[in-house]
Amino acid sequence: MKNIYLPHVVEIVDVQEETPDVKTFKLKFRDNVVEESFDYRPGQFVELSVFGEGEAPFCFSNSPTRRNVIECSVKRMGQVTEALHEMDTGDTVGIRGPYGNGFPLEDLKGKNLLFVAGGIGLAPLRSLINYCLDNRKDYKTLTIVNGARTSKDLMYRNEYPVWEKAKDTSLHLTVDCQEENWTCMVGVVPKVLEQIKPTCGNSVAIVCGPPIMIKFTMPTLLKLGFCEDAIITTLEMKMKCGLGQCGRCNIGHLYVCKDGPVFSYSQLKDKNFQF
Amino acid sequence: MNVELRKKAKELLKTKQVEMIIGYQRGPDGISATPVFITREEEAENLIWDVYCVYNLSNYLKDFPGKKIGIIAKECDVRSIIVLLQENQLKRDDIFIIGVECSGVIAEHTLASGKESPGELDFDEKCKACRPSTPRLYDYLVSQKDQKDKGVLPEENPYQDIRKFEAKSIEERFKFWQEEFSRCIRCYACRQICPMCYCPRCVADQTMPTWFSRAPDLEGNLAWNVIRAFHLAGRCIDCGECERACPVGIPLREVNKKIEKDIKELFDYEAGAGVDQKPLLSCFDQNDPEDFIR
Amino acid sequence: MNKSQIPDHSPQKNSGDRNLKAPIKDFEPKIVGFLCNWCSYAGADLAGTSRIKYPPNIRVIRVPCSGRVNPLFVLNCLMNGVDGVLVSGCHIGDCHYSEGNFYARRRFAILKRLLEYIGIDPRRFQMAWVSAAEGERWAKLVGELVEEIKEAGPNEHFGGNR
Amino acid sequence: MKYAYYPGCSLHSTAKEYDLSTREVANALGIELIEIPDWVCCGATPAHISMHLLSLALPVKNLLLARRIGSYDIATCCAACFSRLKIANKFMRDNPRHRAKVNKILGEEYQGEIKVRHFIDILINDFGMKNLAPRITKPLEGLKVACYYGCLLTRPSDITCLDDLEEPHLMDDLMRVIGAQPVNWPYKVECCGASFSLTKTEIVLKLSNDILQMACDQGAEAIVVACPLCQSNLDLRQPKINKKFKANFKIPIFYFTQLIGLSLGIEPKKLGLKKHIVNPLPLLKEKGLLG
Amino acid sequence: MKIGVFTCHCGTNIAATVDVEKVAQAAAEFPGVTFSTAYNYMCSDPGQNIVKKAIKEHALDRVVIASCSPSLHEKTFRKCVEDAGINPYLVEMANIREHCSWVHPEGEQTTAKAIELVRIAVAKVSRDRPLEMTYTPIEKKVLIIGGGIAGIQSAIDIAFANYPAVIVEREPSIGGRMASFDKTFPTLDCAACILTPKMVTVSQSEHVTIHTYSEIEEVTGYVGNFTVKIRKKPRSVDINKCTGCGVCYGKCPVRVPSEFDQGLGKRPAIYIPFPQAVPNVPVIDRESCLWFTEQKCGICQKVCPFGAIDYDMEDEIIEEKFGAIIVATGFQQFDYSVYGEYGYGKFKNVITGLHFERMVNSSGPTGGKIIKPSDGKEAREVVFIQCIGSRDEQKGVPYCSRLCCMYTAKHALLLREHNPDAQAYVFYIDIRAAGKNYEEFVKKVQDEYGAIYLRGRVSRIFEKGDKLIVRGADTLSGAQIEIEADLVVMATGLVAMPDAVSLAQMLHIPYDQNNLFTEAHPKLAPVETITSGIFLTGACQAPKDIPDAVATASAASVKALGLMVQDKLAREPLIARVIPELCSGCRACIEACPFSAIETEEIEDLRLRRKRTVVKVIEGVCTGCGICTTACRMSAIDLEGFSNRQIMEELAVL
Amino acid sequence: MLKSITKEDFFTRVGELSNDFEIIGPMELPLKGIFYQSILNTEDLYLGDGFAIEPIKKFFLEPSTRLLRYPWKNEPGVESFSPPERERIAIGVRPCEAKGLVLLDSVFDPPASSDLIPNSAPGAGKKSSNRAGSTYQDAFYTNNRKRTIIVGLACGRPDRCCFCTSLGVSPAGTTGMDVLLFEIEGGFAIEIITDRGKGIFGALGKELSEEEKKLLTSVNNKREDLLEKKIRVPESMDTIFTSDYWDKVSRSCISCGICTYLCPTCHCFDLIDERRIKLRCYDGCSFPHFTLHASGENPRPTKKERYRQRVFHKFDYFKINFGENLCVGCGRCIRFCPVKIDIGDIVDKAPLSKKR
Repeated sequence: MKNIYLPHVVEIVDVQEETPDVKTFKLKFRDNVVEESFDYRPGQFVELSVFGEGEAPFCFSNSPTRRNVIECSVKRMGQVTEALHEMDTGDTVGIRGPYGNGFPLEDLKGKNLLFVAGGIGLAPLRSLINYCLDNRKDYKTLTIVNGARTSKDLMYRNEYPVWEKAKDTSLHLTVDCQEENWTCMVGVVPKVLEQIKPTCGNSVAIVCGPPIMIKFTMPTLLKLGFCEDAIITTLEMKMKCGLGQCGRCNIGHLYVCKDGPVFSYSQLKDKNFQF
Repeated sequence: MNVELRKKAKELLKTKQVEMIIGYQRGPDGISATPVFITREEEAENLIWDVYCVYNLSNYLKDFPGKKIGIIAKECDVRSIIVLLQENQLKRDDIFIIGVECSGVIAEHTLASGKESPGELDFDEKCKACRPSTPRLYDYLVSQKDQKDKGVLPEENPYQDIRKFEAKSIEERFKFWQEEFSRCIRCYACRQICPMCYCPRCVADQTMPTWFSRAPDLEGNLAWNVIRAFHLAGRCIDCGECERACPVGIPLREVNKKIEKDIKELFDYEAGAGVDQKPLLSCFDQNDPEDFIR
Repeated sequence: MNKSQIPDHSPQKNSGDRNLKAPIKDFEPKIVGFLCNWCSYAGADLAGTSRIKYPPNIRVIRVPCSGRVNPLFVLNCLMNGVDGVLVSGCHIGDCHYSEGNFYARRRFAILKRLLEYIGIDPRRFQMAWVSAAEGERWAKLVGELVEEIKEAGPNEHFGGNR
Repeated sequence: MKYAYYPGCSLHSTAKEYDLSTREVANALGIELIEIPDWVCCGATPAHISMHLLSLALPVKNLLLARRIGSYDIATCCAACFSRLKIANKFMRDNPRHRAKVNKILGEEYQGEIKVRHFIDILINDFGMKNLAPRITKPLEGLKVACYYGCLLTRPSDITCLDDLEEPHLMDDLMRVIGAQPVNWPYKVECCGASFSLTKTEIVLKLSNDILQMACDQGAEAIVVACPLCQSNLDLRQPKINKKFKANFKIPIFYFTQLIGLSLGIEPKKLGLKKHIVNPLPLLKEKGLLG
Repeated sequence: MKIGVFTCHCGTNIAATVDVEKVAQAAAEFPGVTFSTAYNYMCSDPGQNIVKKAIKEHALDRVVIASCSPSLHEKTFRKCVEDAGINPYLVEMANIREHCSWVHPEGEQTTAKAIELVRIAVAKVSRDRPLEMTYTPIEKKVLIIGGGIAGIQSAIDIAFANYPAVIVEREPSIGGRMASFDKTFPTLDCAACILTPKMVTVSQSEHVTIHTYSEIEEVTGYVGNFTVKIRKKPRSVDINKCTGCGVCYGKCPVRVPSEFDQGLGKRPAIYIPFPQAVPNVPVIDRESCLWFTEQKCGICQKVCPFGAIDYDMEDEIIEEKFGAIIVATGFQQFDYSVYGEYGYGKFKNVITGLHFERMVNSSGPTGGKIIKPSDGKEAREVVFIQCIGSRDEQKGVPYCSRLCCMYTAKHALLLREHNPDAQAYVFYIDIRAAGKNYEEFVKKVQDEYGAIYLRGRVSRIFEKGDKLIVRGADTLSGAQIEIEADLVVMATGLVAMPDAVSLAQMLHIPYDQNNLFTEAHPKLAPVETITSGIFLTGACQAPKDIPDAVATASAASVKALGLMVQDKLAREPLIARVIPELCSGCRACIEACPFSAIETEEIEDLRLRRKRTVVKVIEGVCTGCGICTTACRMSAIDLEGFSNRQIMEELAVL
Repeated sequence: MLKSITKEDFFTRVGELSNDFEIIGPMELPLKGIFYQSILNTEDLYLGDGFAIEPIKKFFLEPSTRLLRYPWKNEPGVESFSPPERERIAIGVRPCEAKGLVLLDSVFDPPASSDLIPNSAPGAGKKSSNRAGSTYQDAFYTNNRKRTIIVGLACGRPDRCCFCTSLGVSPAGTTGMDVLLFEIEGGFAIEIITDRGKGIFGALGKELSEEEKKLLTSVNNKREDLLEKKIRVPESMDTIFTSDYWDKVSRSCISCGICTYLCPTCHCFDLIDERRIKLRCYDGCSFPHFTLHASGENPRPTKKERYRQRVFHKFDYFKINFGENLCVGCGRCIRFCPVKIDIGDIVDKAPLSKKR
């Protein structure tokens, strides 16, 4: 019988410093048989294990369409992330997954998509954005709102030009407070949303970021006319097993690691979830 | 006894001197007592005080930081409040201590044996060695006129059984503790019930670094029980709650009493002696014994 | 991908099955020494510069002061199969930080008696004062320590599931 | 104040007067001396030169005999016996190998627990100088004496631990108490030649001559000793010294017990004063101490 | 993580018993190690270049040097990796020389131990954190404890560099031992003539303040920021008013033995120790002054023309901040009364070197005549005995005091000068005359001044009449010698001051079993101590003659000036660090910290959403001892450089 | 069909079986209580009235299981520990614990074929009803279940904390057992349930005599009402999720791990990395750090949320996901709670009538 906790060994092929405390790791499978059979959807996550330190869940930050490597963006936070930040190319880590339900791609087809990202929240959304760009015809307009505390904390800066030039895709960057030579918008994401006033007809908002941001963005979106089912978010919870067995990541009877991490706002409201 | 207690509780709540009173109430089985948290006057009716009130309620004070709390406290509870004050975990004017004269409480495991009347039940171990029955610090004292005097005479030499155990050989001692500690399931009830264990994150839960194995094997259990006793050196006031709470019946008081005996002999230090007493391991004496140092 | 399945030791038994590290006869004890940087470590250096030979069983961990040695370190060593632990600092009154060894003395007086009470051989945890000028005494101390711990035998109670 | 008395060979032979005066003084002061029944020789110098084990077994034999009559402290007068017994005790206490060997030979277990005391130590520390002073009936006024301690009494100091090894003063104190006038002289612990007296007598003559000369120079009229060998070297050899060094010493050599006896009013005959080579009586008569 | 391991042969010091190549290969296998090599002398420049090149080539971010003790080269290698661009605190040293190759026999076990020591160092380096230096301001003032020649020379050098210096001297005047000397070897120039000008320059220099008749009460703080309490004992004479006219000590009825003259001469109760005293202000000795003992007399106050006498002066405590401290407390003579064979110190005509110095000194109590203290007659036969207390494990000190042979030769010369028909006998074991012109000087004393040198020990001295019989041996001729001497001079050795230990504990500097202060390194740092900022000069560190004392004084001044010229001092960042989430605010650490470097602070706890008191470390004051880390039950306070994770990682690979 | 056997024959049979099976059963440690142990000699087996402190769960979901061994930082290859193969017989298991194991099966050993698409269609909106079992089979737990034959023992004397009947478990229930023993005077009555049970005890004992059978059935009927404690478990407790009832009941809870570790159905665990070995150890939702994020956020910061989570997981969430309550009414959490919190009372007296 297969030991479901056994990770596949992957090698770090490239480390990119996005912001002072976030690094993006490109991981390549040692064994290409596993690589072939390993497919995932944007919004899913893996349990990345640093040998001898521990395991932590990280979402995919690149689109499955761009096959060759797996990318995960890691913010330096605790024991595992600190150990990861110490690593560089050539080191090996373990990867277990993919877990979680990922974004409901079929439901999103034929809709306008509003991506609302805060800080590290851009990682899972980038995977979805690039996926949409690769299947551009399936989706209507794309609006990307990406906020961060300071300009240094904006991630994937090299992707911004690509996103802006893409077909009817608009990118709005914002930082919390004004900085010198900062041209784009200033202000917290919910305020920025009110200024942009994205169209809510036939559109779905995908929100991802720290709990504080989601807590204030939800009412704004509702005010802008988005219905409860049309707002999706991915939850950042403490997930150890990823299999829905260790019992810690539940909201109500749903397990974030198995039934999530992507939930609609209606589901969360139903479960009295407070951010 | 209870009447005076309830009257005082009502008065305190009415005059808003305290926002809540922590006390005892009759338990669901009609005999044993369980903790109760009263915020309204009428609830004060079910406050009781008798030989079944075993718990050390000061453990709950850390859940209400900054609030004005009344607490019903017998001598051992008061000693733990003193240590908490000594370690800046409580502010004296936040706590209103309703001291109760205590003539010993029932050992809880005897309750399960079906005997009912207090007469037959024997007193808890900790009461045998406890000398004064009136608390050493209180704001209001509920005296104990009608209760018969304590049947329990304080032992003449309190650490008798510790010395008997020390006399055993090293193998015997290790075999005894190996059996006891291998039964530990690391449920940490001994830590959670102890008023002295208020650390935001106990060394047992820390992972940066992992101090000792968190799996319930012999190494982890022994390290846990030794460091728990060590971190109580000079702080444990022998309220006996840890031994009472342990589901697998490990004699935890033995370990604490051993340290209590040593620090009494070596440094003449007693836990909870006074609010301005310096912590044992944060001070030293020029001629501390050093016979064991080469 | 994963290597041959190695047999599992189910947890109930795992604290029981100890593989004795070496037959008692030629048992080479492993001793950990926490040496205070200013006196004992310098004393050990002096033993080096004066080429005084002593058995190689001791592993030295440098700490700024004997007051820095946390009982958790000692417990960690004993629980992971180390046969002997030594904490060595400056003589009373000589401490570079003036009070470090006072605290260490009081702390380890309690720990030593507690470990003995639990049934751990007192020879396995020892304390000493070695000053920067006592190279020879350090070498003699290590020699005696190794003999005593050879007598005490390997620490086979713990460290089985390494 | 009971002691197991160990006289030693010389006190039964050449130094009889030392034994007599000691007994007299003892019972005059109420100190009970029970002679150890069939005691053996302590081995003195010959034993410890020839065989170490012998030099231990002999004194331990005496200690065992003393233990049999009740473990009182042992009182001894001769410096050689005193130091041999003390050294034996030290070995039996500190040296397990020797202890085992000696115990095997003697067939009895002995750990060196019996205390060995010199008579001076008993007089001063047990009896006490303040009790002795009132007992003095005839103080030896005007008698200038040089107290000669010899080598074995104070050395090796960590074993005998009787007095300061360079500047001993116990006998001087005793003399002062009994009224005599101890002279301050530098040869208190100078060697008199000891057992060379038999093998190389001229060494003894030279050394003893220096001692006598120094005593005269410092104005001493007599020399007080506490060791039979010193007494014989200074007293017996005096005529030969006079002849060899053309001196005419006529310095009586007393045992401190004899002078104490005199001061307690015991008549000279009982103190063996007649047995000396240099007759002490003229000096005493001159000083009016014989009356 | 890319760790580089560099193993050192250290010539044959390590390579002799440890298979260095095997260690280097084994190190390559350790986790995280990407580069491992060995070289003959890691600490040499080529060795350090290898490290720098490897760092660049292999993009190493942490380095382990397996060589000697960190106390020797930790700073060197920190500097080396800093130049190569890595944070200096990502370096660890494995001591495979002093703790392994030098102390274990050649063989498999020694190499295995070396490998294990390297594995421990690699484990520790994997948990190192990059740290930045912390900077603290420096107080631009130097404290000099002791006003002897060493102290004076230090003060002069520091004043010369225009930095303020403060001399604290226990005696009423500076000048120390040298002030009591007559001539100095080997040049025989008069001690007072070469000392007094220096004392005057020091007293007149505006950079130097002198506190005489005062002692150090308490020293706290650390290099650059020492706070020192100085207790000025009451002089009972107001320094500003007194002009040094001398009327008072002329009229004082009291005569007590003068300490300065070693008890040979007498002095009044209000006195100046010697004529050229600086400050030239008398002091009242309160034990012998009638005013204080019996509330009588008070003449000096009446006669003083300037009203400078003030009986009710009290102890005065001055607190000053200093950047560096120079210890120049000097020596004292060995107390020869422990020797019974020399009369336990009771013979009047047996004196010590300093007594003789006072006697032969023309301004001394005997006006230069060498007399027998017992009867004052001229001494003709004088015996000098060497090595009194020195080179004697039983009752004295094990070391040789270096300069007794020289001052005895000088005394023998002066004896013959003052009294042509006097004869000097010198009992010696070995003549130690290693300085410049020293041997020639001794040769001259033997040839021209007829001193008889007898190689042998004196077994006994005793009085005979008014003569002293000195009985000794002459091992060269094999004869036993007895000399009837008028005077015996003991060449007593130099030992530490009686209160040296309490001063060392106050300054937290180590001292050896002879209570002499221990230098940081006998060869490489003879004037420094391991406590940075405290320097040693003069005989308090080891017996020294005047040339050495002056040399070490200048060396210590240079070291102190090295601190003064910097405006801020980089301090090791190895200090404590608090993790607020773990802290319960119980303040056990504050009680335990010897330097009170921890204080409380209010923080907003986001998890419990309320204000909470936790603790904070005051960076400048923390010395990095780590006592707080074990006083804290929650391990909420950790020590950089020796953190819990580092040590636990070391224990994990044991 | 029921067979009876004398105590001696039963023990000799167990002796024979112990050669090729590992025997697990309750053992009484004087003064300490009864513990399931690996029995070496059969006399230690205690088949009396009392029941073990720790449930038999600890032999299936071990307090600490070694999952895999890591290479040290850079060495290649991760080795998985292989679960032990030795066959075992668990004797003296109480019906409540056996039912507990069945409940755990649905978590750790879900039937492979169930339609377990992740329940995620956001648009669904309505409460998802399909079984949201996990698609992952735990190798260690499943192996333990496969290699162990369960020999149950009917409850003779339940104490005042037991309330298994309110949860559909009978003191003589057979769910999850291979053989069930009834204590009759002089020996046991054996009821073979599965062929595995038949394999070991099939050829044993003689037919039950008539009046023994009558006596046994009468005793069995009375077993049910031996239990004094009866509680009513509400269908769904969703309505009182936000009421401050939970604050009141959880106030005296000290957040220790007794109720979770001793519960035959609680299965929350933690994955711990210690020195190159990944361990699965027990964890409890009552501990504050159970849901603490690395960022310091904690979705269940106080005792109220944590105790509510424990109750809801047992009586609400598990029912939604697996259709049954995750509680077998064994009463251990009531018996051993240091502050006497009674989950039975709490669920029974939950103020459901309040409108949401």
